[in-house]
Amino acid sequence: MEEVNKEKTSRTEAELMSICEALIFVSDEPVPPKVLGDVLGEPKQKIEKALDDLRLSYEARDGGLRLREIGGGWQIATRTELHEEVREFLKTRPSAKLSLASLETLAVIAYRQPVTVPEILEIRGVQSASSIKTLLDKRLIVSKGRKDTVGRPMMYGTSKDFLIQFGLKDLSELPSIEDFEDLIQ
Amino acid sequence: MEEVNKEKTSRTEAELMSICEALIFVSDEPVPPKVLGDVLGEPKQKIEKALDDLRLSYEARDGGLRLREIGGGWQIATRTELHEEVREFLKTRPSAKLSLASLETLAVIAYRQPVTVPEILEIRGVQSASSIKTLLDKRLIVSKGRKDTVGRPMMYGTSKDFLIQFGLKDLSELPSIEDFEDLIQ
Amino acid sequence: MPQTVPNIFMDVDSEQLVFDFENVQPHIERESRDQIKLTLGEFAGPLDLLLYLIRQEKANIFDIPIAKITDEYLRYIRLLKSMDITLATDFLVMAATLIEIKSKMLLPRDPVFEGDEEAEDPRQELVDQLLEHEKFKRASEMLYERSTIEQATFSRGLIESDDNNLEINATVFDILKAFQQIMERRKEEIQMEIAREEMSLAEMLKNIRSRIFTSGKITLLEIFEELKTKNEFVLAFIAVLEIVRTESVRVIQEQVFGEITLTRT
Repeated sequence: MEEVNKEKTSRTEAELMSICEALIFVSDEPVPPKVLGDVLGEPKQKIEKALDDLRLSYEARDGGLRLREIGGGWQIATRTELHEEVREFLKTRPSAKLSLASLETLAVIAYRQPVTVPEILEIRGVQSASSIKTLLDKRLIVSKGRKDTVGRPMMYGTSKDFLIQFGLKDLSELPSIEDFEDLIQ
Repeated sequence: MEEVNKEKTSRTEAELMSICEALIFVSDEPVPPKVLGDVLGEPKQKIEKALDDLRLSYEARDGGLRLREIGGGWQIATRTELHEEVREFLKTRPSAKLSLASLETLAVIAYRQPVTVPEILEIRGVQSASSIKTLLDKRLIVSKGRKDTVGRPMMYGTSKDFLIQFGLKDLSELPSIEDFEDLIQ
Repeated sequence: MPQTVPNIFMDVDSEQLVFDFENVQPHIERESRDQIKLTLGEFAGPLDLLLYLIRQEKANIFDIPIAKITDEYLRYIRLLKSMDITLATDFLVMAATLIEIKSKMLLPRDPVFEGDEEAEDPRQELVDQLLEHEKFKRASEMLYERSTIEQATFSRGLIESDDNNLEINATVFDILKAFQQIMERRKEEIQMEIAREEMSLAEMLKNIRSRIFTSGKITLLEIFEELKTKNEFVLAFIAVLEIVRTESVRVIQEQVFGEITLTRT
């Protein structure tokens, strides 16, 4: 361990700045200097100096990002001035993404259509009201009239948008359970 | 709307570079220039120029990060030289590699897409069902509809994740399969 | 000098044995005339094995000594079988193909085609297949290298903005899988319900024992008639054996294939 540390302390300040930048970038949370020091086998002062210089270089560059100390750790974040564009961008982004609950609900509707809310509940074993709302909002499903049973519940089926989003010519192109079993064997 | 666009096109190139950097940073997948152009209401050429200059500035800075074009979009990533430290920090091992069989199947799909299971069998001379399942699970391939022949078999092609995981800008970056012919004695 | 032992590890996701084949060649050592030692034997398929054997013989791929290669191939198959390795049917199909080509080569030429210079070589189709396969093998090596390089690159960790976006990307297969998972979940639930209703061995023992001791005797048929599931049959059978073994109950069969009666003594 001693030896490894010795070997690694031959890093230049510029190298250390680069490494710290990369580690902060890949981390999910703000990175405390101590963690960096431990991983890299470098003394605390050297790490702190590198971080401070890195912060200054971010400021001098005046780009879209900044390096900041927060909650005892260091983090790369966007500059506050750009928050409008960032928010706008995140809003428009992945419109075709679905939560797992919505995906399951969509699966039941796709394979069992036309299907009512109580029937979906029975198959999934969970209430699906909010998923159904999401799917209606995203226009992936449409109502298909009411079922002639007690309470005349609404029936749902997939829409044309569903076909388009999932690249299907028609519903017959949905992979069948058998297709999948062929693969599992 | 008109007004907003007009207002926004008064951005300087430096401002545009900053905004693009921030948006690419917050996105969880590579961002196509078109998306940036649409969100910002800027012409494609201006965006592309800004991205290219941004890439150059990353290179000139020679820090821990780089900007690169991959899978049809732009992404900020760590420099490959730092992979040891990053891995140590994240305590990850290189992720499991694909089996030889899966790699071969993937190669056939990449070069012959869209391609069906029987066609893959013919080239590989071996059943590939479990490899195809692995590749689907890893999201490296996606189904591309059914082929209009007997049995309407499912066709497969590579996904965007494939491009990203193999560091390709787009499919045209794959070396031509005929190039490999010369290597055979 | 290529290394002969690859780094083998388990791919947790696919539960497949994976090996790092960089610089590694499948390797068979010939120990004596009739013995071959397999040093490393994962061939991705029969074509790989064939290519390997052709190289081993230093044969020209465009002029394969088919008799010799077929013998080698069959020998390898036998070896694998003797090691209790289950062979994919593809290997056996290839064996059949080789034998067929070999026998075609032995046949005298069809007189109708005599003089026809262009008469099809029985090996041609196989050669084409081998060449095509070889190209894709090279391509997969290229992909392997690319992914290795790519694994040295990391993208940023999750940031706050991602929390507002806990969504997953979906394809038709995700839908299918989601559906399948729901169905499996249901199957499990249904099975659990049935299991709960089913009798335990203790209950079965108690039940049969009390019937014998209250009525003095009972036929096996009477016991089995009331049972619904295979599981209950098994339990009843074990219970009867247990009762006969541990208590004063006799089993009487008056004639061959006749009724069996349990009697309290």
